[in-house]
Amino acid sequence: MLYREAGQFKTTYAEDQQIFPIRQDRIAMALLLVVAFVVVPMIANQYWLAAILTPFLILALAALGLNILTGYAGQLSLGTAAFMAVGAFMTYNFVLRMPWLGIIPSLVLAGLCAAGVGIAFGLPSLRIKGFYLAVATLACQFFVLWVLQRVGWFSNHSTSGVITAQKIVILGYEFVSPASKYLFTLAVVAVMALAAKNLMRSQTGRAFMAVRDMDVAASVIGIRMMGTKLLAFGISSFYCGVAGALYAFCYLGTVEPEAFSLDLSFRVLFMIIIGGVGSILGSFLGAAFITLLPIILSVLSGAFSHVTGIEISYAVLSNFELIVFGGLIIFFLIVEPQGLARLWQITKEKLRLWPFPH
Amino acid sequence: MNWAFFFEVLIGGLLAGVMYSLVALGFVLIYKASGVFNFAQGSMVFFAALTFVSLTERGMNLWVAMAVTLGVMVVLGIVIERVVLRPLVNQPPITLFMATIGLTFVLEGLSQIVWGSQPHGLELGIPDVPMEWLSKSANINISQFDLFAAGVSGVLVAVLAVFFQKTRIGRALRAVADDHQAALAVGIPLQHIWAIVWAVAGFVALVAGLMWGARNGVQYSLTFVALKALPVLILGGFESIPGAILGGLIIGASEKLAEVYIGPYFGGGIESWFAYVIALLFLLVRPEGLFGEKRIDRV
Amino acid sequence: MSQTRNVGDVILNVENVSLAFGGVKAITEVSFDVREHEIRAIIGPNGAGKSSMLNVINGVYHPQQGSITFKGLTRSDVDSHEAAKQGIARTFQNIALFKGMTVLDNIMTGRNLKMRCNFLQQALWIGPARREEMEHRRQVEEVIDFLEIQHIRKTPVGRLPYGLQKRVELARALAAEPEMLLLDEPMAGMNVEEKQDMCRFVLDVNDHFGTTIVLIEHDMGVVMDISDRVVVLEYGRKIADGTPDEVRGNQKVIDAYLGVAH
Amino acid sequence: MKRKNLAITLAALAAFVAGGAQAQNEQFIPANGYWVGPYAPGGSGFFGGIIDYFQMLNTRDGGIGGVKLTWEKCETEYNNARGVECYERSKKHPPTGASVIHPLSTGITYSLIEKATADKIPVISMGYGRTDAADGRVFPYIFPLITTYWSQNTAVIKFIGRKEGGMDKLKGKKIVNLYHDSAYGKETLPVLDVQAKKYGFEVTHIAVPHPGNEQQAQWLEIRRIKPDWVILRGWGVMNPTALKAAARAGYPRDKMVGEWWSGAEEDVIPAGDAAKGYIAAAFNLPGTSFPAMQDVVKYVYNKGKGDLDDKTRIGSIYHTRGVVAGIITAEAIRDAQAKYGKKPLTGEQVRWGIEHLNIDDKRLKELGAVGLMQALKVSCMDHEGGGAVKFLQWDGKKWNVITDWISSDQSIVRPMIEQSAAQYAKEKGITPRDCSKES
Repeated sequence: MLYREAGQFKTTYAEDQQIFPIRQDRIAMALLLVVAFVVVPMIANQYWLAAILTPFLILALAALGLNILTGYAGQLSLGTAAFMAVGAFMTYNFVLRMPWLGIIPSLVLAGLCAAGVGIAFGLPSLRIKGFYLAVATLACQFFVLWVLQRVGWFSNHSTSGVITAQKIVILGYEFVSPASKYLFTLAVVAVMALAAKNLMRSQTGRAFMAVRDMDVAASVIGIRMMGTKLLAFGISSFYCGVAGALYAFCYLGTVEPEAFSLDLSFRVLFMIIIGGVGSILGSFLGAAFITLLPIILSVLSGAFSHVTGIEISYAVLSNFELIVFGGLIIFFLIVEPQGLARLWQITKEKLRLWPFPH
Repeated sequence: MNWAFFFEVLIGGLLAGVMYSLVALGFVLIYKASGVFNFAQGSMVFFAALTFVSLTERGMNLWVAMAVTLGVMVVLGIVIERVVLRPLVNQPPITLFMATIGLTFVLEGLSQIVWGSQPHGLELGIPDVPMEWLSKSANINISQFDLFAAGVSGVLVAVLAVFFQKTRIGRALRAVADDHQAALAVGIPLQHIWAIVWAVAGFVALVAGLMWGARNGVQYSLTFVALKALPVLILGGFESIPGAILGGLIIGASEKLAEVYIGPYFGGGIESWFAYVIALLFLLVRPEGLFGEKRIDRV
Repeated sequence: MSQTRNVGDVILNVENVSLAFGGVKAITEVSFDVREHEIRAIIGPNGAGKSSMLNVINGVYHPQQGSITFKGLTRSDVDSHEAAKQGIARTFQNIALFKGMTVLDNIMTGRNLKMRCNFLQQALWIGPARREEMEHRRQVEEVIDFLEIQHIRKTPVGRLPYGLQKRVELARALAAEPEMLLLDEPMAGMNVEEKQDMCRFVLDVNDHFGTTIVLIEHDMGVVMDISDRVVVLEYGRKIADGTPDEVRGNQKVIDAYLGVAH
Repeated sequence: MKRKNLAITLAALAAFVAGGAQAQNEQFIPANGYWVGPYAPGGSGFFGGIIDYFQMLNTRDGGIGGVKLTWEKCETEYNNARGVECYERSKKHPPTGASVIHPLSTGITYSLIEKATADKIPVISMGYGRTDAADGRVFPYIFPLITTYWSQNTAVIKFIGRKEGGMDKLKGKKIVNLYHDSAYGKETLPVLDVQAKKYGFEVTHIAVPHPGNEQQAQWLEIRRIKPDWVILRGWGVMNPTALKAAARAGYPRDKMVGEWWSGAEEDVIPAGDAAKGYIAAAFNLPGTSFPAMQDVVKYVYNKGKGDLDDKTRIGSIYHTRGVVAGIITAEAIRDAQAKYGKKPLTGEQVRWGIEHLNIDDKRLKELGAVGLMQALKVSCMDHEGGGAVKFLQWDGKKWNVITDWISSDQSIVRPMIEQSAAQYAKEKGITPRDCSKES
């Protein structure tokens, strides 16, 4: 009964076109932000901040980037990690070579570099579709990592090609503690998620979806195929690039190019499929599912053998976690093929009508 | 230019390409019949090879082990159809793709729980050493095993061709590939077809697993051979068996020639992406792949 | 129906167009013209090349031969979004709506050419982008009112019945404020009532906005009722061209089409 | 139903986050390793060794100085992100947190360098990780113990020189460095170039892209070069594939020298006969004849408690490597107890213990580890301590030792380490410690 929009009348288009047209949603969102920005840093311990929440947010940002490309514009890509790598290595280089620039401009510039790479590798999308395109983006994945490894400049000629992220400093304040890094990540992610939401509900987003749903019709109403697809690649790669930079600067600290392997590309893809293709919320839900589930499983299995006292070989246990993880993926797909975000939406719709189902 | 060496690279590349084709075939079969891009093909190769080698190590006769493994793969195909695919029928391709990724985790976990994670050697009785007379007469090194693998692939393709052309099930499979609705209309239960196709793909996985396993040993890394098949797939087309073979040959040969003749100028290791770039460039010219049919968008 | 509208000069001239797919000829040396504000029908049996003709006019297909002159601008090869820019909008035989989007969003896409803000402004949702969005929303609402689809505004188009989808598609085309509207079988698969509604909308559009309309339709009654002039195609060739009455009397047409089809 | 599951999950998480109430007289050492995936044989073998040794100490001696050793496994999947998660999860474990970490992955080691230094938890990267961390002035908490990649590499060249009949005979020889195209693989490129210049041999670096299951092109190139020796710097499936490919290219296996991550049973068994004659470096020897290993069998496996599922792996290279890691860890704790008292120690205290490790031949004998490992002396300046390797040859069934301990050439390695560490210090704004002031 609490979740009702009855009595909320929209008198202007502006009101109707808000991000959250329903008041309860607005309140919930505001609460969520307060919790994320204020409560969490106060109560969460280091483990949660540094090992769970920060990587969750970063991967959610990467998933958001991929979702813009795959979910909204319909272009399947397996090069996410490569774009992330470009972001990470270029941020490192901007901070290293132009220290006067400051971290935020460095992030933006690195994101733009990633966008450039994304646009270059997006060119084939004009002729190739579907899984063919996905496999073609693998060329990007492998080529970019190869270049980062081969060209010493990117890693400042470190012998092994490994870079160590510099400290994040803004106006003299050093982001060193897990809480501060978490807050920095959260701020970046929140701003970029908002921007993505705005973008996806305006003309650009509609053009993306039009290209995704029916490219001929989109072209007939005047949407440029090339411009739209490349813009999608550019924006998506920008998001991934920034996510990659955060991955290096706020999470791992020291990274080698292999940290951005194909494996990571796949993980980000899992996130959007599980979370919901073409949904901003889905990117976050999916990231939570894919990053948290293995950890929860491993904690649970640890607790299980602790509580029951049954001694199972750890190798068996680890493999069993894999099976459960894979099984849950299949289970959720069967329950709701369109992802967790859709599941959430259905729940909300039911809630709206409750207790009168029709 | 040293022509003997050139030919050695070329022939070696072509034969390596055959090994890629073997893996690609499994993908093609399933994609053709059910439109599913089966990410789990690599784990199926691993699972099949590991089951086979573990059985032989426990003293089972080679042929019996092969039959038992085949049986296991058939059961696996049926179970996959029943548990994973049937509930997801008519879902978009990306959902099915994701489901096969889930399947990958299950298969990898399962095979290692059952058989452990230790690597195994696998001897099929064909020596993997250069043929002496050829080395001596022409200074070209060609491994007997590679020729054997090429022969096996040839036989496999022939068997598949006969299966598709001459048997009732095979014709049904082709009908499904062409048009799901049409197939239903002829009265062939789609579920059976899918189960059969997955079982056949399991058989192909077993063959690929034996070849690759004999070459590099049977261990988890067998799952990575799938990566080698992907450029072959884009080049040859996801739906074409001849495409998978020819694509494999082209990728194998060009990749080796590039690594040997161009690689050194770039610090080597270009093999990791070269095949993909070839496939990509090719697609730009012919988006439908080698044997794919040109589609006209009708509106 | 009144036929006294103010028909103007030639706005579209199709000259000697031929189109083939591989070896199959879809259109062979077809020429005709369309005048401003008129309703022009293209008819013919299945496979006569009608849809292909529309696809040539708005640049989806590129003819091997011949030229298209629209508003004095001659072109033999044009991209469909260029055609859209010049003021040509259309609907499709098999509905080509954006399935994943709501009715409102579908229609809003129709206005994409009128929008000026870049994606950065949109991402920030700052003044101009927001104002622009509201302004276009207002205009889209007018189209929605015009076509009487207010109640389904927020519904994803995939959930709508066929007839309504057709209407939404028309709305999307209208949102672009086109000078010429190409309608590919707008009434196919509709019941009598829906057809009547659609007829009314087509005539209203023509009347209200002065939009030139090129229409493919199988229902001869409708065609004869609402169109000013009719082109008849058979096997990709033009076999007749004239007012409904002229065409109706043409022996070739009777042989080829009317006699067979009915 | 769902809610109930959720409740259970939350309860487990809460219990885990808060940390269970456990006996306090324990020394906690996390076992963050890998038991699944392509590198599972290495992870399960190594951690099996460490855990077996700890278990043995607990059973035989009641722990160290009366303090029981405890551990908890965490699956890293050899993946940096999971490794960091495991690290963060384990670092606050009661009673004194993670007292020392063995990441068993170069990538994870890199990711932990700054975090562990900030958290004051020592990282032992025994035979892997960041080579220049051997300069303890810049990396106080990182210990690439026993031998680094660079040290090993100089020993390999020494071995080749010895085989050729003297270092001067290396002049004009051709050596191919076949390496895994990753941070790990690339680590030895500079040190090989320096030696090539010094000894006058010709070195060609050939990269094998990950995962390395297809090496035809590389071996064709090797066939063209016709090198006198091939150094194999592989990992995982790349090793057996290289051996097989060598056989196919007709290259003699006894001219191939592998590094220690290319020299376990798991690397040669899959290659079958192709591996016969292959030589590999080792800083720990396989076998169960050493008294320390005998104790592991006697007090652990014979009581049905061993960590390895597959008992045939007892005494394999990875297993004894883990036992060596266990010995070093235990000795460091023992040393630290001598200074700080017989109680659970913090990471900071254990760090002191590691930095003052001095396992001489006498101590090796007491430990029952003579021949299993080399003598080791760590200092503030030198976080490596040993530097020597032995060479093993595979006869198709087992590894046979074919050399004595061959020491590294520190005159080459040390300056490079110091230079590289100094660059890192400069980049990160670290002021190196003054070792004369350390105690």
